Amino acid sequence: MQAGEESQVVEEAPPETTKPRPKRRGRVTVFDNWCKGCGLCVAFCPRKVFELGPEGHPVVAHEERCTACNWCVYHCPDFAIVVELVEGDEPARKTGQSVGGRVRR
Amino acid sequence: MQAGEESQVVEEAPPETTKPRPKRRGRVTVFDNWCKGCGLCVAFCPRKVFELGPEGHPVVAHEERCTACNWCVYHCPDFAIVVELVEGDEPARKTGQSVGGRVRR
Amino acid sequence: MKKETAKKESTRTGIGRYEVRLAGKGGQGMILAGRILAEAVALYDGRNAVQTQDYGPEARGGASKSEVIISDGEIYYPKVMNADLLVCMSQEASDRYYYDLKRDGLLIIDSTNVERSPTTRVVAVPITELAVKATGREITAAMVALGLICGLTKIVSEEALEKAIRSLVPKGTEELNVKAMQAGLEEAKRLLEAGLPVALPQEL
Amino acid sequence: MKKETAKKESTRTGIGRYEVRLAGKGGQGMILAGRILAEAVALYDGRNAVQTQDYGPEARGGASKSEVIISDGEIYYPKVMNADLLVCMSQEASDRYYYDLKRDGLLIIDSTNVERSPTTRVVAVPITELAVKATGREITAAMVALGLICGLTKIVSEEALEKAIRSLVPKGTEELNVKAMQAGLEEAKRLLEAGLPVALPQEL
Amino acid sequence: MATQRQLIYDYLRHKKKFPNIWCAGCGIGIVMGAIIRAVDELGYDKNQVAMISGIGCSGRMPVYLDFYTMHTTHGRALSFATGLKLARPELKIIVVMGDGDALAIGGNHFIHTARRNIDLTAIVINNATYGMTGGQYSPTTPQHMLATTAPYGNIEQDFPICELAQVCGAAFVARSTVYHVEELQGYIEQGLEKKGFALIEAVSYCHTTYGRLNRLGSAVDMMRALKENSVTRQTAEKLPPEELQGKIVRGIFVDREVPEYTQLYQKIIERAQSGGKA
Amino acid sequence: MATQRQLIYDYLRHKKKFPNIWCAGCGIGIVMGAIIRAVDELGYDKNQVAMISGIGCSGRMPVYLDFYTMHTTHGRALSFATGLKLARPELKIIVVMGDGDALAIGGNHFIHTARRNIDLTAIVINNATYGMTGGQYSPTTPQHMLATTAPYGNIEQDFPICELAQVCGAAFVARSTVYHVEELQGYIEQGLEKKGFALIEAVSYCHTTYGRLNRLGSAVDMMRALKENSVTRQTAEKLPPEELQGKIVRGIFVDREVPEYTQLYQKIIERAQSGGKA
Amino acid sequence: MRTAFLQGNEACAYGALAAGCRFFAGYPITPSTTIAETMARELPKVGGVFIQMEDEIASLAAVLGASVGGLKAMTATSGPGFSLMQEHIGYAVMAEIPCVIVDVQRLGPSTGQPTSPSQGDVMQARWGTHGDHPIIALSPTSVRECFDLTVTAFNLSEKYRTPVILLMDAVVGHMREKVILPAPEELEIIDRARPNVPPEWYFPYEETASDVPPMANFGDGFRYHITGLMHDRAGFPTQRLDEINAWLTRIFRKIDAHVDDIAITEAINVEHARTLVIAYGCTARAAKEAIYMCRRHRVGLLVLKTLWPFPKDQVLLAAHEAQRVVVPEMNMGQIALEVERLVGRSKVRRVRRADGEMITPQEIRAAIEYKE
Amino acid sequence: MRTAFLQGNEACAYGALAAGCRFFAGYPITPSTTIAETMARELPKVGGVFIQMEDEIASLAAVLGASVGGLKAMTATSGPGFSLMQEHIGYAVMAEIPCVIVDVQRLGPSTGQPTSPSQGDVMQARWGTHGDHPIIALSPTSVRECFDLTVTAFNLSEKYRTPVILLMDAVVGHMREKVILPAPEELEIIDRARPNVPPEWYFPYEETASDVPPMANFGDGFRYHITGLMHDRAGFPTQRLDEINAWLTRIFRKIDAHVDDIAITEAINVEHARTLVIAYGCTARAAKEAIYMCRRHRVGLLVLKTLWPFPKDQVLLAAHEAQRVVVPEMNMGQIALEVERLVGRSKVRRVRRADGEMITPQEIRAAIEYKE
Ligand SMILES: Cc1ncc(C[n+]2csc(CCOP(=O)(O)OP(=O)(O)O)c2C)c(N)n1
Ligand SMILES: Cc1ncc(C[n+]2csc(CCOP(=O)(O)OP(=O)(O)O)c2C)c(N)n1
Ligand code: SF4
Ligand code: SF4
Ligand code: SF4
Ligand code: SF4
Ligand code: SF4
Ligand code: SF4
Ligand SMILES: [Mg+2]
Ligand SMILES: [Mg+2]
Repeated sequence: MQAGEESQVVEEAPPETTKPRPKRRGRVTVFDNWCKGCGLCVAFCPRKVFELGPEGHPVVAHEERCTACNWCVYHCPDFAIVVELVEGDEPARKTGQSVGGRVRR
Repeated sequence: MQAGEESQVVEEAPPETTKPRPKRRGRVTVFDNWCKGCGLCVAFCPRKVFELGPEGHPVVAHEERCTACNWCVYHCPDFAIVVELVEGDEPARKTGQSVGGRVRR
Repeated sequence: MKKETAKKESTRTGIGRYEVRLAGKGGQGMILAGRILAEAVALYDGRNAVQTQDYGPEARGGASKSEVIISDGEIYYPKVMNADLLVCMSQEASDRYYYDLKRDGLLIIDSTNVERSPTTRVVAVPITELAVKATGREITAAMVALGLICGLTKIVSEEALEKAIRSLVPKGTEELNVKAMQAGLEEAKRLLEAGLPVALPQEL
Repeated sequence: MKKETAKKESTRTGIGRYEVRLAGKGGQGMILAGRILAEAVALYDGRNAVQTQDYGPEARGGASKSEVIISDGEIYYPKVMNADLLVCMSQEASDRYYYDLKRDGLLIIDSTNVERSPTTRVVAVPITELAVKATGREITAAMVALGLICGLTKIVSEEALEKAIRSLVPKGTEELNVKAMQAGLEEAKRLLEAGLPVALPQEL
Repeated sequence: MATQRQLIYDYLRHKKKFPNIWCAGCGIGIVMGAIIRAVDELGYDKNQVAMISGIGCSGRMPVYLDFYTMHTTHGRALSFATGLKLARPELKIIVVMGDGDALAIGGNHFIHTARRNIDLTAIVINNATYGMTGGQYSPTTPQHMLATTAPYGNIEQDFPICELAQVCGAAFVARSTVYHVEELQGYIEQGLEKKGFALIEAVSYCHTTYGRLNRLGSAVDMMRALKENSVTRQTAEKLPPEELQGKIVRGIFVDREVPEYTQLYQKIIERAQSGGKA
Repeated sequence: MATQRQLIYDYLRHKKKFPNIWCAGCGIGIVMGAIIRAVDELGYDKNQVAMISGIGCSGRMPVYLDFYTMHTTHGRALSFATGLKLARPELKIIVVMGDGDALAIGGNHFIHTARRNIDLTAIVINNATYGMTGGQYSPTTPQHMLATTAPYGNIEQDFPICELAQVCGAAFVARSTVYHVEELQGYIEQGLEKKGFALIEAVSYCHTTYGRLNRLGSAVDMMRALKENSVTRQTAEKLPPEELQGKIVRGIFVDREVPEYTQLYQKIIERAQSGGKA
Repeated sequence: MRTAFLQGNEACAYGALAAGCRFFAGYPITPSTTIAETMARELPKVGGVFIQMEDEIASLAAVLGASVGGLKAMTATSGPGFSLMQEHIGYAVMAEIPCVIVDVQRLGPSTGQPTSPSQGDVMQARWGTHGDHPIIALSPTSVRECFDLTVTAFNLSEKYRTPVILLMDAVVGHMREKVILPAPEELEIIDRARPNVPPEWYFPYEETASDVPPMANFGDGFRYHITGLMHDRAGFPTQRLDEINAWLTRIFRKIDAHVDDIAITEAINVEHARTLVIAYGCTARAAKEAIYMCRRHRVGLLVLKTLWPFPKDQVLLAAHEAQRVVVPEMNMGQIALEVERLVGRSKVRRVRRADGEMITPQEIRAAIEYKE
Repeated sequence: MRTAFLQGNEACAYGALAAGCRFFAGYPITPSTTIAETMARELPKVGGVFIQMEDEIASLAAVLGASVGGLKAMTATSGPGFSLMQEHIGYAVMAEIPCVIVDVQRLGPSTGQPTSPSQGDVMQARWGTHGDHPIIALSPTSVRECFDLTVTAFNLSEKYRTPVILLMDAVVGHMREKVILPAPEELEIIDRARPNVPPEWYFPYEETASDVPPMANFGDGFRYHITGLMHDRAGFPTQRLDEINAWLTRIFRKIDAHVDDIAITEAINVEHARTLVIAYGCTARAAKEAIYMCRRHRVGLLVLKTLWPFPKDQVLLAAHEAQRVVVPEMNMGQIALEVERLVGRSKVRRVRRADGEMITPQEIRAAIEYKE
């Protein structure tokens, strides 16, 4: 990238936070050391699960909304997202919780 | 060509010698030094003007039948045939008449 | 020692040779920064300058470095032999290039990105942080670094540097980048007032 | 002189070297003829033989020649230096290759195609005509030439030649080609009886 | 289907080679994901799969995958693959190429390999530019667009990749985009299962060179464009030509039975060995 | 129209280069005749015409013709011609190639030159084999036929030359045979007059290599086969597919207006010189 | 005169334009691409034509076609592309078509290290195409020389009707330097000799006093034949040995007899040098630095700007009194082979490096000062 | 043992089959075509594969692909095709893929004279591809040697994991000679070393005692990476100088340290020879004839069957007492350049001819007997 280039992460329409908690739910993990901060997951997650973190990396801000649709998993060019199906009604984890220091959620 | 190769000059159906003398008539010249004796003219001339000569080259045997259709001129791969339109009722030349020793008619 | 070098070199060209290396990761703008520095010196300060660069495979990615040799005489070898000035914008760059800094050369590191410094004789400045503060754009860190270099070493004049920046950054981003450079200049001023851990070149 | 050569060569290998060149136009079968001659000598007469060839541009057209070196010893140089036997099937070949025939070498020309002979010390045979007479096919002229060579020079045995012809001509044309060879052999007999203009090799 | 974690563990050379060299947001990595899921879905053994690539950003893919992998020369991946396939007909061979790789310097091998209908699965990652060398125009750059070597706009027509493969004789031809990655994965699966030459055009983008030069925005913007500017074949057939202008038509274009090359050659071997006509 | 005598005198390097090197009865000479008559018919000045060829029997044609003539390397004639055309847009350039030349080694230049739609008249003399090197199979050899390198029969599909040119973007595409030489001449004339890339496939034969190997008889026999096995597009459209099998379809396949390359480039020059966007 | 801060690649492109180049065909490849990009932008401004071809083979073909049409023409590439161009380099030699081929050398073999410099294609420039042929190859050491030697390359190419190879390297190609470019009127520009006879009398491959027959452009009324086959003076294929030998002799003589005109070298302190350094390209800059470092050792430097034909006389002269000849190269020793032939193997000390890094002045200095 | 009357090209094909070659990809070109034609007929009989590719570039690519799949593989071409193969020769060197490339030399440059023989590609075989690399090239003098050296070429290629070039010429290629072919059991056939470690431990480019790491075939369970980029011992791209230098050093060492094993020469009367003739290929036959012609002159002959790596020691040994070294070649002097480097320029007398005709024994004799 050259100096002055604009990094245009376009925001999608606001997430439908009012929807009921999804039946099929996902546990979302972002591997920060592979993630390059392209913003695809942030922009396209249909449930707006991610938010842009301070260093340009996505943060799993609303895991509770995740339907485990796998859009982010299939489209992350860097294999930096894992979404696991949540069994039963295990609660969603808190935003930004760190796993092992290198993984950001 | 290898020894034993068969040179298959296929004869066409017999020429229609009974047809009346054509209105449009050609004077046919074969340049022997360019002709390679492929037999295309002999085989395809619709009026069977040519006959195969003793050395494998075509001989203009029946110039009187020539309609100056130019088939032979356009198809001789060696530019060895010239057909000139005969004006009026100049008679056809005799078969095999030699012109300048290098041209066979 | 800078003086010494100058003397030694002056037997050849009458004027010294000053070697700068700017190192970082691909995308940090180090190559453009080198070009700006060199062009400022060569076209607007009237000195000679040669700029070279290295990057990763093909045109993108990986480590990237830019070198600028400045002299008033002819420049033969176009690469750094022993750097007078080394600017490192990444940990890798710092680890890798420190070894051929002159014993009394100047090392500037971007403390936003470099955690472990190879030496204590270093000017550690949170360059990227300053850039974000000044312009909101990480990518302008390279301009902050140029401002720092200008302010600390005086190997390039402020005016020349600004001209070069304006002529080389993408149209429409001139002000942004100049602002970043100025942030660097100011930080340099602050540092100089505070006193630096290594000697700076007194003349060129 | 053949003897002389043989003696000179014999200091090397004990046995002589006999050089044959068959020359004509592309399509006259000279290359196949050379191959037949060489293979007859090498595989069925138990001698050594090397056969080489030259033709026009790429694989077709133009002048074409085939050379066969026959010896009981090792054959080093695979090409004709001074031909012991030269067979010319075209005017061009005759004009071009006559010059490196040995002084007492044997020249056979196809008088059907060669009008001007480069010398009078020549065996002129209407080879193509004989071929057409014997088989109705011009292309068998090469076999007539082989028959002639066999009959006149004895450098190859009749049996070997026939075997080689049978194994190398296209399937289905064996008889035709052998017939042509025999026509050549007969013509040779006739000529030998009539007496030849040049000395023939007496031994090999 | 295996979980993503397992896929990463199973198919990626994850310990050594990551993060990958591609620019943030580049679609090439997305195609790579589709490939490993396709292979996994079909249950192939890794010891049965080879990946061959040419030179370009897309050509860098094999290094990351735990198959037999070969990064060849610019444009010639299909020819290397042809040799490997003939030596090892039992292998599933995936050939990954960029648009320049496959169709500029490699165009001849592309049309001939399709013509031979040899059992390879060729994936052309079409980003309409030479990404690796910095954004020159490629044989798929649309007319009028800018490139570093077309500073006044490109004046060349672009190749219709799928039609080309079809005319040459490929057995399977399909197109999808990195946005429609599941569809893409499906086509890759079908291509892998097809006995014969399968060509899958994976439409991607290069935001750092071509995108920047033409002011098409970030990876996110270009990804969105793929979503918005593409239609299925079915829809396309109903659209008037004006509306189809500039649209990416997705779908399967060819799926036919054509005798496959290595199988035909096997018959030659059988014939030769039983003393058949030589 | 000029008489044959005059044509020979005007267009052939008759004093030096004849008789030509082709085998007795080879169709290449017939195509050459069609070309000179086409040029003559259109009234072009010889100083306006260049002929470029590749390597092969057909590649030998330029030596006989009194134009600007260039016998280049195997497969690359179109690329040489592209350079010449850009340097000399005013020239009428005829590119003569064999099927191997144009479509085997030269296949890439073929598709790209068509894609660029640069104003050249390309004539592919298709004899379904490599004549010059002695009868190996070519990309247009039909399946199952014999060749010196296909002693057990050819197993490759053949290229549909005209369809290929069409898909790539040529402005004019037509096919005829050396039997239908007047038709062929007409297509060549149309090609020469077309502003853009014109491709004319001239179906010929090679009786001395391919013909002999496949027992197809003499030049006369193979010429007759062209007559008997070809149909016009019009007729073809009416025939059931089975009957079309193995038939040569003659006719014009494409004749369309596509912006031509040198003209488009001229606009770039004008734009650049008037200080347009670089 | 114009002061600028330019990349070597850009200077090469500007040099081409100054020399009258009006056609460029190429295919992108690191580290040569900026030459193409500069030409794409600049050529139309002067009415010239830029085209990006489908590969390097087609690129050089198009260049040759354009040259035959009368335009000065150039292509630029790097190792892999240069390998692909070899067949057409031979065609250009055979058909005597002027053109300039730039090879910005990167580390090989094969894909190697695309962004790393090298001098590994020196022997390839001489011998890369099949069959015997002479060739001219030049190698610049600075941005300014990228400009100058490109002009020279065009001049030699036009003067001798031959392809000329400009062997740059990724260092000089990507290096930026302050340069003062000469004004057009300061440059000597040579154009190919045109025939001054009527078309009927024209023989494109005639023996002439200069050994370089005039060249007519296609389109100018001289309808002649060009072929890659051995040909006679009219350009028609021949198999006659006398004609083949006449061509072969002339083609070598036109270069060999003019080595003095073609061979450009720069000699520094070579008189009475006990140690002679011979260097070229970017390595010459390290060598210059090195000889100044060890002045007192009677060290001379011969910089070769022309690599082929090899400047034999200049090397022999410079090495006259030398006990040792140091040849630093960014390859495993290529020009060193030529030097060894001339001065004897025992005298030559190679400094070689083929890992993509420049040779340093210190390494050369060590070789100069090394005691056997 | 089998007595046959064969063409050199056929013998080459039979040699390949005997060596275990099971894959041939090629593109026809005079005068090499009969090799392809023979392979097309014979390969399927032994379960091998013949394919005619769309050009020479694809041909060598397919050969390399097949070799990676575990088949011994070969291609054959002539000058123009050999020029086109240069990029992939470099790839084979870089990726260490065994293969045999036959170049039946014809008169060049360019299309030249397709049916005329030549020895014009000798230097091209050494230097034709870009970047520094070692190479092996062999050159047969007879039909029997076409067979034998093809077997050797495969053996060396497998043993050293390297492309081997067989430089034939149109004379030996098209010449027919009586040959007695060895029975299969008489032949020593070498196959590439296979890894004897589990796949997880396998490093395809590891440093080994022999400098030649074992090679696993694709398909055999060793999933490794091959690239034309500079790579580490695992085959992955690297930019580390230590790894690049390790590779570079090994790749040269594996050839250079085994010149004794690779260099094949035949010495005739070389002890105490005052005049030494050095020849190869078909010219060696003329040379043999010539030295027997002038026996009394203390003339020796060294026939080079291996051209690259150059048999330096053998040449130095044979030339030890020689006052004059005569080097006849069907080119303008290529191997003569190497000889000059070794024995000094003044001693070498070239006999050169590049018009498509063989050099005659008389011409060589004249050079032997020439009084300066
Ligand atoms: C013979 C050769 N020519 C040129 C190059 C330079 N080169 C490397 S990648 C590339 C083009 C890449 O474009 P594409 O194939 O579309 O792949 P992308 O990078 O867009 O994925 C080029 C021209 C090369 N490596 N080799
Ligand atoms: C690079 C290169 N490869 C191969 C050849 C050999 N060659 C000459 S002509 C030819 C093929 C000729 O076939 P085609 O183009 O169909 O022309 P035809 O002779 O049939 O008219 C070949 C392979 C060559 N001259 N150059
Ligand atoms: S898509 Fe992947 S790489 Fe991009 S921001 Fe999200 S996690 Fe990071
Ligand atoms: S799986 Fe779907 S809903 Fe969940 S985070 Fe990913 S894209 Fe959003
Ligand atoms: S067509 Fe022409 S070449 Fe053939 S036989 Fe008739 S005149 Fe002769
Ligand atoms: S012009 Fe027609 S009728 Fe007359 S000879 Fe020729 S083919 Fe026969
Ligand atoms: S340059 Fe383009 S294609 Fe290459 S990695 Fe970056 S975005 Fe992807
Ligand atoms: S070989 Fe075939 S194509 Fe060539 S001239 Fe003869 S008949 Fe024509
Ligand atoms: Mg691309
Ligand atoms: Mg053909």
